[in-house]
Amino acid sequence: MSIMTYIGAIGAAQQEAMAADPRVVILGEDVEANVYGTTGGSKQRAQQGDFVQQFGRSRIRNTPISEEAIVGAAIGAAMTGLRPIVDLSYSSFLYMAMDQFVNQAAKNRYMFGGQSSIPVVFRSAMFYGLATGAHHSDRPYPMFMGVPGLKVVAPASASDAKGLLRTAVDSDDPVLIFEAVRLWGTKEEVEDGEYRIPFGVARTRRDGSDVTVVGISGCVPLALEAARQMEARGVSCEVIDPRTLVPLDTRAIVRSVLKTGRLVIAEPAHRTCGAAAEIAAVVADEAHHALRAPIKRVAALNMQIPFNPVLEAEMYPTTERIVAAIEAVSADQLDTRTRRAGR
Amino acid sequence: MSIMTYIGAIGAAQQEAMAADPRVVILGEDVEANVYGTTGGSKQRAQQGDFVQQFGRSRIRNTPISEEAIVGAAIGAAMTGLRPIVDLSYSSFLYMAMDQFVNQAAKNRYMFGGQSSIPVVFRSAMFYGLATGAHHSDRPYPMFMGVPGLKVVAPASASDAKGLLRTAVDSDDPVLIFEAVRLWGTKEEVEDGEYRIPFGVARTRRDGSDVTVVGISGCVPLALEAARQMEARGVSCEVIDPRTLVPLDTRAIVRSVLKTGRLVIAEPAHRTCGAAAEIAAVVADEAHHALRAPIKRVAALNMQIPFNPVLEAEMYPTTERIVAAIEAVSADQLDTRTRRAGR
Amino acid sequence: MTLSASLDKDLLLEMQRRMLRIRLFDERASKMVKRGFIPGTVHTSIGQEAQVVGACMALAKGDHMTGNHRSHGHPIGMGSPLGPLMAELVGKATGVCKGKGGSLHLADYAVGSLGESGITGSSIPIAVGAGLSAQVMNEKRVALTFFGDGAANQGVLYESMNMASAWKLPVIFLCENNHYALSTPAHTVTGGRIVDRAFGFGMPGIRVENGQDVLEVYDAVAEAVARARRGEGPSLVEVMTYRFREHSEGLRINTDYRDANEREFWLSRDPVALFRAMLIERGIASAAEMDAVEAEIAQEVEDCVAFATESPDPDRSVAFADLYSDAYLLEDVL
Amino acid sequence: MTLSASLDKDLLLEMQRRMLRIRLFDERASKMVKRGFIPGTVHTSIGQEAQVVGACMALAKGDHMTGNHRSHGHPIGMGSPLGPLMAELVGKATGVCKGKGGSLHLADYAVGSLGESGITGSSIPIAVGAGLSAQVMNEKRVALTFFGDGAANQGVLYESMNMASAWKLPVIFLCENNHYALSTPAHTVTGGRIVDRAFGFGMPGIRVENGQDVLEVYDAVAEAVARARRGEGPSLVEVMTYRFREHSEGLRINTDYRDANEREFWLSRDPVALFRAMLIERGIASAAEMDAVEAEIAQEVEDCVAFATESPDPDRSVAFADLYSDAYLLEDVL
Ligand SMILES: Cc1ncc(C[n+]2csc(CCOP(=O)(O)OP(=O)(O)O)c2C)c(N)n1
Ligand SMILES: Cc1ncc(C[n+]2csc(CCOP(=O)(O)OP(=O)(O)O)c2C)c(N)n1
Ligand SMILES: [Mg+2]
Ligand SMILES: [Mg+2]
Repeated sequence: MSIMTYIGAIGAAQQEAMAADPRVVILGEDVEANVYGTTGGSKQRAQQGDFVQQFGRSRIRNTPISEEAIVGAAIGAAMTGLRPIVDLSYSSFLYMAMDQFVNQAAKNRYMFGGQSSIPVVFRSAMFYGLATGAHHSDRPYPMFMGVPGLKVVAPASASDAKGLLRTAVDSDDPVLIFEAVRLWGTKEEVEDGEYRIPFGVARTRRDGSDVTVVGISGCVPLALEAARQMEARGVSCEVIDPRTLVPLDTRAIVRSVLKTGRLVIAEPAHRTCGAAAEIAAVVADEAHHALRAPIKRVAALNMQIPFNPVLEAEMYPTTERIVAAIEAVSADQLDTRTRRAGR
Repeated sequence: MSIMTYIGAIGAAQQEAMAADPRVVILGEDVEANVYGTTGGSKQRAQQGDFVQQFGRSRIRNTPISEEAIVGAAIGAAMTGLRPIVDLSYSSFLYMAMDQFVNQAAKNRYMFGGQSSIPVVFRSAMFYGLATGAHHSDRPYPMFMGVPGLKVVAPASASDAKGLLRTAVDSDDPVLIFEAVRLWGTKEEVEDGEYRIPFGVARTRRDGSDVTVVGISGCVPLALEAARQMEARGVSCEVIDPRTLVPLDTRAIVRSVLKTGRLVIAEPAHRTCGAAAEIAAVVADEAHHALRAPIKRVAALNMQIPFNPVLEAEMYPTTERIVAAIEAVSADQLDTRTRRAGR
Repeated sequence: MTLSASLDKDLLLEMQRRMLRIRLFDERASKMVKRGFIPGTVHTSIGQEAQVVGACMALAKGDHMTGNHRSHGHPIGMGSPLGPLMAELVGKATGVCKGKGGSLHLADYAVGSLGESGITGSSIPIAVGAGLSAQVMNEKRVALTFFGDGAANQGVLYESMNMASAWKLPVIFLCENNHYALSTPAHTVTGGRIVDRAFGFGMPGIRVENGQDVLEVYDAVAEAVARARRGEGPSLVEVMTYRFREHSEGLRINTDYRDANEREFWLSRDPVALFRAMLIERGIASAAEMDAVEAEIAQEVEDCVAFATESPDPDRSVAFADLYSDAYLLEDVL
Repeated sequence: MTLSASLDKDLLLEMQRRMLRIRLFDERASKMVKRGFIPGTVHTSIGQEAQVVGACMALAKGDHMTGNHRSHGHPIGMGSPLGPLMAELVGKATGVCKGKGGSLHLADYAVGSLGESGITGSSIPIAVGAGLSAQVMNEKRVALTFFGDGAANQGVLYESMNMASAWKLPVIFLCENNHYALSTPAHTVTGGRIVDRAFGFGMPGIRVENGQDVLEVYDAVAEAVARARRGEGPSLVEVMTYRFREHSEGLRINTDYRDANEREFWLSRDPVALFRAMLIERGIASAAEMDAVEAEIAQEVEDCVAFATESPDPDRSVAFADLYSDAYLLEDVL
């Protein structure tokens, strides 16, 4: 075990995958110069040279700024023998290649009756909360959740980032990984060797009995902090990180809500039709009889993203907003506890 | 009043808008030859010649097959004085222009501090259930609901189609209209003159007291039929068509659920992160205390669309599936009624 | 330079066979749409057989091809057997895509056909990817992608051409210029000439003016293929041709978008008839031999229709397979 | 032919003023990023002033312009006052976009600046739309769009060029070829030459080899503008230039992607210094006059920083305005 940053873990997983399988290649804008920090750079890796030195220019390729062709070519290469990892840098750039994601990556295996295999990983990072303005701050993963045929991953910690990326590279289906730049610097104990984390298995970050809090991506640390604060006030929160959004571990979430009877979901995407909507809908169906309070969503407000950092901060979920939501669903609970404490 | 088809109503609204305002232009592939039937063609309009004859080639333009540039140019034209209606034919082609929709149409007014006005209408039609295969059958409106700055409209009848389209042309914001080809031939009494239907106001298609059934687009007729069938079995369904998805008349839906205590939502999009998820999430929050049964979604299964028509039919909501959902949420009700009837 | 000069009789007859297969298959498909045996619609390649077959036969085993909505000719040109193709159009379990693709989404990986695309332009970068994997894996194969004059205005083509050029990938961009995109004449929506776009992207552009002559097409494409196989990078080949029928079967629109004289001129240049005459004239085959070939293909098409008709419908479970490589998602999906 | 020959002294001095504004504004912005006064980052146009100003000044009042992430020069080149621009970079209420756009999304409709775009290539078709409205509304205005050598590989450019060409729209496609897209040398990711792409799309392509000379840029663009205004359609102008600083301020990457000799060559060709020398040499202005101009602009930049610094932060309510033209959605939005 060693302590690693989230971004370091991604670099490590990429290096391991490249070393393990000559069919793995990395394509992306400015990957040769390691501009985004995952194709060389960490001290350990630097000793061995950056990825270009280690693996050569045939396998580490700077692309033209042509997202549609990059994504399409990666799909085509995957269909004919390679296992590409595509670094699309900002998640906001995925729109440029939407047709390729939806009509080729997601559909080819199905509509060709299983003839295609499409082992390709698309990495991108959500740069929200960094004063990059409306064109660079999107968190569009819900759009892709609604496209059957794609797998969608949103790691919230270093060890998950490493293990899920390796599973993604192993997958014979297209996987989109949404990283949170806010988390790139966060650290965690990470296994030293190669390991995989299965898709579709949520990680319970904290056990609790009163309220289930589902946190997604950058909202996981906020949810944990909110849970800590609420514990002091006598409300026990169970914090669940689904880790993969497609497949989504609805069983783990439903099981938790059956126990707690209350649900708050926090995510960085816009509220409308987000992952939180999906989770709320599943629970409102499958755990209706256990629900003892309204389901609350804490998501980005349905506005565009202002540049001014103070205004921008108001758009995204905060610990305070999550706390407020937990308070709202556990008001009775809070009352009881307070009363009990008062006695 | 006259009886009109849904597609005829769209043609009529386009003609009225073109005649009323010289800034209105129609852009799209094959609009000159009226390939999709809304730029000429109906008997009445044919007497006056098709749109090219009436309005000239400057205002009715065949475009190259360049969706990204078409959408972008329409946005730019709207920002500088025109009020374009863009005919994108199949909704499945919208992905080609995703960046323009999200980064230009939706964001420009906001991020330029209100300097831009973007009065442009994007029409497209959902060709599902017609054996057109996986590339032509998409119903991607939920993706656009999650993009603040866009307005999203899904008319389910002729009179709504006409009135909502006129409101869309009047709007100074980008509006996406999703038509259902399945409904193109359906008829309704339509006012003869010009009229507008406000956005954000749901239409209650049928009053009821036991179950609220929200139907979207092509699912509205199915919901009405399901309601008829259930009436015979003693369950009274209120059928609501939101008509516009952004803005969404959540108040009308919540109000109805406060009365009925039960909710079924039927829509043609894929289930995950669809409009039904959003509506379910809103109701699970705002009407929790009134809910007497799980919320049920009836949506397209989370599969890609097979070509074989028998297989394809299984993917989309049907009257039977809506009936089954209503049965599931009103089981107690059904029991009571049956028992009462038995007595 | 004219590589076709060295083609032996077998190959020349095979060219005619494949053109005939396309012609008769599509004629039959058209009728079956009309009679409701084929759900939806189809886009025929009738009139464009030389352009399709000349290009496909310039490829070798192991090469890859992607296509578009005018979709039956491409796999047939690659040598795909007709039965599973026709069964696919009908939506049967024995279809080349198990009845899940349909006319617009034929694919036959056994012959290098990676898939037709209903979205114009969308399959172009897929071919670039096939070229990329060939280069990285050091395999000598090439990839060819078919697209129309209409699709030539989609940006992804130029992204693809640029990438293939910058990386010297073994890709052939083949534009089927049949003068129209649906009802829209190419010259009304195209700035400049498509072939001339090659130069600015650093690759040769070759225009085959007589795209009704299968050998002219073959020669142009074969040269591009040879170049690609030598590692010298991609080429753009624009083939001038004409579709004899309407854009799609059953489409009822005013047909006055086409000029009558133009139409007549091109109809007089039927690639199948022209090649038959040429083979006979050059003494390569007798009229009787050609008649025999035609009878043989007519029988193949009869057989493929019978195969499609007699094949079972796909089982319900088929609809729920092949979305992902693993099955664990299935219950979430339903 | 050289339209610049007829420019009077006032205009020539105004050119230098605008170049100086860009230079000093961007130098100042760079420092402010470093000190944390400007949130996020900025992309400077230092070294590219001639290319920006030569192009903008070839436009007339009423014309439109769209730009990209290298975003301050474009509105400054169009004549936008500095105060609201700097206030925008800082995120103030007095910013040209009320503090909601930031550096990447400057727009000043008063001077025809329709908006910069953080997404490369994304604002190109917007300019085509401005050309379209001019044509439909029969107005004599033109639209110019700036994009880099990197963005020149985005498909939307070719869709846009084709559409503008087919419809003969008054649009100028201006490629700022500064030899790099971030760390990526243009020649490694570009097939052929960008300027040569014009021909295949049916429009003139003009390459300004010495993009450090504001008059050369002006002449090339003025000719394209005249052509567009005559109704003869679009042009592509590729200007060869160089960015003197890193891709964006604060970006810490290995800089060895640039050749040292190349860098030195270009640094010696500072457009601001060159134009000053030329004006003095040709006797158009004295050194003292030029010093005065420089002092004037230095003061303007001081003032704009003061303006930005003293301006209030936007009120919270500002964040919730301008999403839609009507307010009725607001409660759904929150
Ligand atoms: C992205 C996209 N836009 C539009 C269409 C609708 N469409 C299908 S075929 C076609 C015309 C294509 O013309 P061309 O590329 O010349 O091919 P041809 O039909 O002439 O063989 C159009 C507009 C589509 N399928 N995909
Ligand atoms: C669609 C998209 N892809 C990638 C980026 C990231 N990016 C921003 S600027 C840039 C380089 C642009 O190079 P160029 O067009 O030559 O402009 P320059 O920076 O040299 O002025 C890149 C890759 C982006 N902003 N948008
Ligand atoms: Mg064509
Ligand atoms: Mg550049």
